Amino acid sequence: MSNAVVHADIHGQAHAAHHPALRHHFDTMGQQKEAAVIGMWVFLLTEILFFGGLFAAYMVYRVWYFDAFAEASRSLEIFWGALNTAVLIGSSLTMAMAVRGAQTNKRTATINWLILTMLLGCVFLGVKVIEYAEKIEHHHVPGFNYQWAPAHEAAPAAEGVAAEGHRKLSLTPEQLQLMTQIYFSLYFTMTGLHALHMIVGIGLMSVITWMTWKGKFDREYYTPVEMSGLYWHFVDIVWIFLFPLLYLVERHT
Amino acid sequence: MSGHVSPVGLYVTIFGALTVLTALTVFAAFVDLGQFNFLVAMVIAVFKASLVIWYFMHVKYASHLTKLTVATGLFFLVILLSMTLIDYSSKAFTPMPPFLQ
Amino acid sequence: MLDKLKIPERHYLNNGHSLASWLLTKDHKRIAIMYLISISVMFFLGGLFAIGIRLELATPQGDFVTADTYNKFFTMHGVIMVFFFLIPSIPAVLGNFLIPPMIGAKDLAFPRINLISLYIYWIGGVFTLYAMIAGGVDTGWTFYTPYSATGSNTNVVPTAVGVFIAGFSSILTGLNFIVTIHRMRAPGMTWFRLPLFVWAHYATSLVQVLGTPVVAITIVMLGVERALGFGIFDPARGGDPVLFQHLFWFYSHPAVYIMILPALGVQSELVSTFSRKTIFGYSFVAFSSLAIAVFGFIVWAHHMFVAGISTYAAMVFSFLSFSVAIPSAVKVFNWTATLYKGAISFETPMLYAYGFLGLFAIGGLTGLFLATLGLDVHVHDTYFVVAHFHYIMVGGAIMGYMGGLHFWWPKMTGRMYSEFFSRVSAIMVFVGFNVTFFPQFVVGYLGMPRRYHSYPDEFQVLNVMSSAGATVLGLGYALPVLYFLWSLRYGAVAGPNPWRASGLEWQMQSPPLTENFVETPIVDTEPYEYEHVVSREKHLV
Amino acid sequence: MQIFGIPIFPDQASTFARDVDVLYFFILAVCALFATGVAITVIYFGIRYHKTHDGEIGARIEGSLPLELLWSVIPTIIAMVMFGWGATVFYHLRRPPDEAMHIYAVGKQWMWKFQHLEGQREINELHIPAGQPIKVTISSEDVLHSLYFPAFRTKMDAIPGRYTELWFEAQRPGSYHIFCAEYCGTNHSGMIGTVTVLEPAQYQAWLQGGGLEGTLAQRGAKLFNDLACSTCHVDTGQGRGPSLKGIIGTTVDLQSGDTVTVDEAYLRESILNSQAKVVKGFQPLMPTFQGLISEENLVALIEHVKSMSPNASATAAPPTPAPAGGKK
Repeated sequence: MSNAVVHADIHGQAHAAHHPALRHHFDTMGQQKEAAVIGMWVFLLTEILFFGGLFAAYMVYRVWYFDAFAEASRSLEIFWGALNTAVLIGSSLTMAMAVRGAQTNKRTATINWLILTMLLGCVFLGVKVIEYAEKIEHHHVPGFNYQWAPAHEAAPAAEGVAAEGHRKLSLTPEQLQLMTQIYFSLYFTMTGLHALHMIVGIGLMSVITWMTWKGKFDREYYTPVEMSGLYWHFVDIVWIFLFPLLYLVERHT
Repeated sequence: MSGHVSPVGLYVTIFGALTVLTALTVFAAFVDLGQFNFLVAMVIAVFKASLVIWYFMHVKYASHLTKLTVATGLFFLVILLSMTLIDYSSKAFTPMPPFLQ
Repeated sequence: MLDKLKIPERHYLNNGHSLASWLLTKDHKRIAIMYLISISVMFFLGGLFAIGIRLELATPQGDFVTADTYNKFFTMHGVIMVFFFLIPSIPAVLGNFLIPPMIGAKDLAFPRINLISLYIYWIGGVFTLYAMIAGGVDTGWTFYTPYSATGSNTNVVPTAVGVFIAGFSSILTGLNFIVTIHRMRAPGMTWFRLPLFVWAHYATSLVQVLGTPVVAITIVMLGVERALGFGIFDPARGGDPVLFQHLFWFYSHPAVYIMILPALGVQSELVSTFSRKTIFGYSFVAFSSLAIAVFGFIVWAHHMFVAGISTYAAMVFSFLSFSVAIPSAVKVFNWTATLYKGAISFETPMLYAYGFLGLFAIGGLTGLFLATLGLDVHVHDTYFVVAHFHYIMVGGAIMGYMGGLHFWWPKMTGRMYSEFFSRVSAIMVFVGFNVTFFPQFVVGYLGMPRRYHSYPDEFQVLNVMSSAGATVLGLGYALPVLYFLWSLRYGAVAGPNPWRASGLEWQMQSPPLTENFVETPIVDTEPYEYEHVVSREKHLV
Repeated sequence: MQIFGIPIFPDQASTFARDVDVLYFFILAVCALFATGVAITVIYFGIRYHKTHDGEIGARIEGSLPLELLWSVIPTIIAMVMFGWGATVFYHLRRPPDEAMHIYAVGKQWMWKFQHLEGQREINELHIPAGQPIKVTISSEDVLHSLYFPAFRTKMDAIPGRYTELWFEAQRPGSYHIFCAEYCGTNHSGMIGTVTVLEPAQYQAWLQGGGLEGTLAQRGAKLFNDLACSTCHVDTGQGRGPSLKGIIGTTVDLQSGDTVTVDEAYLRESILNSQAKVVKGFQPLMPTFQGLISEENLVALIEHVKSMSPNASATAAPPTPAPAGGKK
């Protein structure tokens, strides 16, 4: 067992340059950070499949009830959707800058970028509140006396005459009432879950901002900032897919 | 060993690209491409997502294992979506919605 | 040599006695012990429901309990056994305890997340126990809509929340194992020097991480539908109940591989150790674990052949389902080949290994009947299916768990249990199990459907045989509790390597130190080398 | 088949029951071969290579590629044989012959309602003629059920919101079980019944005896007049609605430009939701009967319209694989 002895002293030297954040069961900071990154990505795998289940349900019902999905999707405000996408991409940028600040040991820059990211997150949630309020007002929330009457459209004139600008819908009001209810069930589940993830993200980041302010991070150890960055970028990617799927089902007629 | 520090310019260009692509998605939605509308929207979304993953999430500079983890997740998502379609695309009829009851 | 051994003064069990030292521990071994206690409680609770079911089925008329109570019995039996015993059993107890020492690490990659996983398991358990006390749930462990969404008025949402939360405990354990196995192996511990136990847990963790989220979102959709009145799966509002089945089985079939793969890992260890021979075809057995994990994800619709999926989809999934049978067959053949020219001894773990080999073979082979389309139409949702998955779950997963527990008990507690009583209980379990579940194959092919509170008279004799076997099985499982507890105080001192096994975990003291090894070992030998074990032995004692 | 009075094998009462059983015995034989082979080998090795002295170590055998390939390729081939055979039996099981006699089955929480074309309605009871292929179209009114005839070796789930179907041809007269095989709540185990297979002659006698208000189509005709359908759907075609004479199976073009083949599903949709697919050249004046017509009357009306067509047995909604109906 001679090599056991040899190993001891190599190990001994490694102990000397000991970063306070190095946990006892890791050998080097690099190993610890690499483990954290892979652990975070494995967690993001579970999130990908978590939202994946919803996308599978959305895909199936979109194939079945395409017309109703198109009709219901038209009732969403494109402006809010596009604005939200831009806001979220902006917050991804500020988050990336915050991680960069942590990497380069600029504490105040990191804090400012983090606060900016959280602000943009709140803007996003505010826009969602506006959209939800508009839906509640139009009774488009399934389960709470869901009424499908596309408010902003003139009621289709005579039964048989195609309202101009709309492909003649082969669906009757009863059918629409049922099928669009599926759309809005999925809409609220997906955007609700996404908003919940945003709230968790903002909470996470406020803790990270406090820790940065307390000076817990430096060039060697900024893993929590990077982890919340990965999480935030993931939440942005989910919205990148949600926006076209929910808002732009069929806008061109 | 701090991770790869990307230049600020890179981040801003990526941000610009993402904004342009968002505008492109919205614009493409108003163009009647029939069946391809969905495809175009998804291609743009996938491209935007890969930009975010590659540059913002530093996977470009990460270890092979991280890249493999990302790939595994997407592979199993594709399995979930495509194999559910095996059943739904080969069903002879869409279900009769309940009002037909 | 055994008698002059004594329990080492300092080890992980006496490293702090306060409640906080246990409840806030970051030591993977203590977390494993707490998991062991928790899942044993859940196992016996699930077992009580099983006894209730077997008593009810002893008579054709439903005269032991009312139909509703019986439905709640089999639902709680299913939910508790699947989500709170089988899925966490080997990974959370044996995996948590043994993977770090097996790869030469001090602890898992994320000890705090490991503790959180335990707390999440407890919270999930509390929700499910609340649902049980508040009147139970009667939808079956599969929660099929529309019955679970609109038909049932029992506590579906609390149970669903309990299962949803317990799912995250499984995800966190899987996540921890993947990162640990990738990044925390000792120097010299290459992938092909890893024990097959670690390979099996790596494959299990992949399935845990990739499958569990889909059942989590399915339960969220069910909860949203039931609580908020959304109509995602509600056929009356255009939803599709078959979609729920698709999303549910996308996880729940890989979940059965979460349950069996760790047991396959334990089996490889036991067969190799007790035939004193390196495993036959190491890389084939290792890769067959990965193959099972990956193929497990593309076969789920064989649970839905008669559920209204298209004929084309049924053919595709039936074809793919056979692909999963091949790796399992390869494993069984490799274990058999390992015994060739070995020095086989029949201590208790080897008895469990032999039992496992027989029962898992039958369980796996009957899976072929169910994957064959022509037969599945007849036997789907009958007792044939019940017998099949009990052969895999009880004959496989629980036999593997018991075998592993008996094999590593000396390492976990430093004490040996009574060899005689453990052999008696192993044989009782094997005999009781076969008498319980083999008649169910026959009554299944006769056409007796599952989840029946009362049944036509001609099935009675076979059901009485099954109920009789269940009592023997129940006793067989009660016995280990006695001699394991007895061994804690009166058991012979085990010493570091009572079985002369070859794993790294046998090179540390038992019970081990909190940091496992004095200093990180260097691995320079192939995995199952028994020549070196005897030489190393002299150095340690 | 029984041993000491214990039934151990179900009766073979339908044509393909024998095919399913032959397949069952084939797989049983293969599995028994493998299981006993492994068991004998394992027990023999256990005895032959039992440990003689403490510290004895087994031979150093790493593995052998040819052996591994052997027991990977052979099980794969056997598995493919099983798959192929099973798939052919399944394909046969799921393709009802065209001349099958049609029966409607509706699963409702804890009872099976069967509806013969001749008008008989039975609950948890089913009388069928032997030697005649029978197609049962199944639906459910509340939760999932599964119509299961163990003696005929066939089963199909009843899904609310959709038609599924199964078929069999009963051979041996006698009474056999009907079970519900998909858990459906409290009295799931009470949702059982007996199917009685009668000789064709006995069946006709049973029909006569049991026929209440004549055949389904006759009842449909009476409804056709009571609900004033005949005022618009005049056979001569001059009425405000299209003539329904001989319309089954033909394709009509719709107001919206699409065309649709007139089958049960279209008839059903047009009765319950008349504005959905209005035929070209007609005003959508027909009121919707959604909620006004019970399930049985709806089926009777459809049968009446079908009886007005020359080829009596119209094609129901074909469940065989064809591209999905919904546009994407």
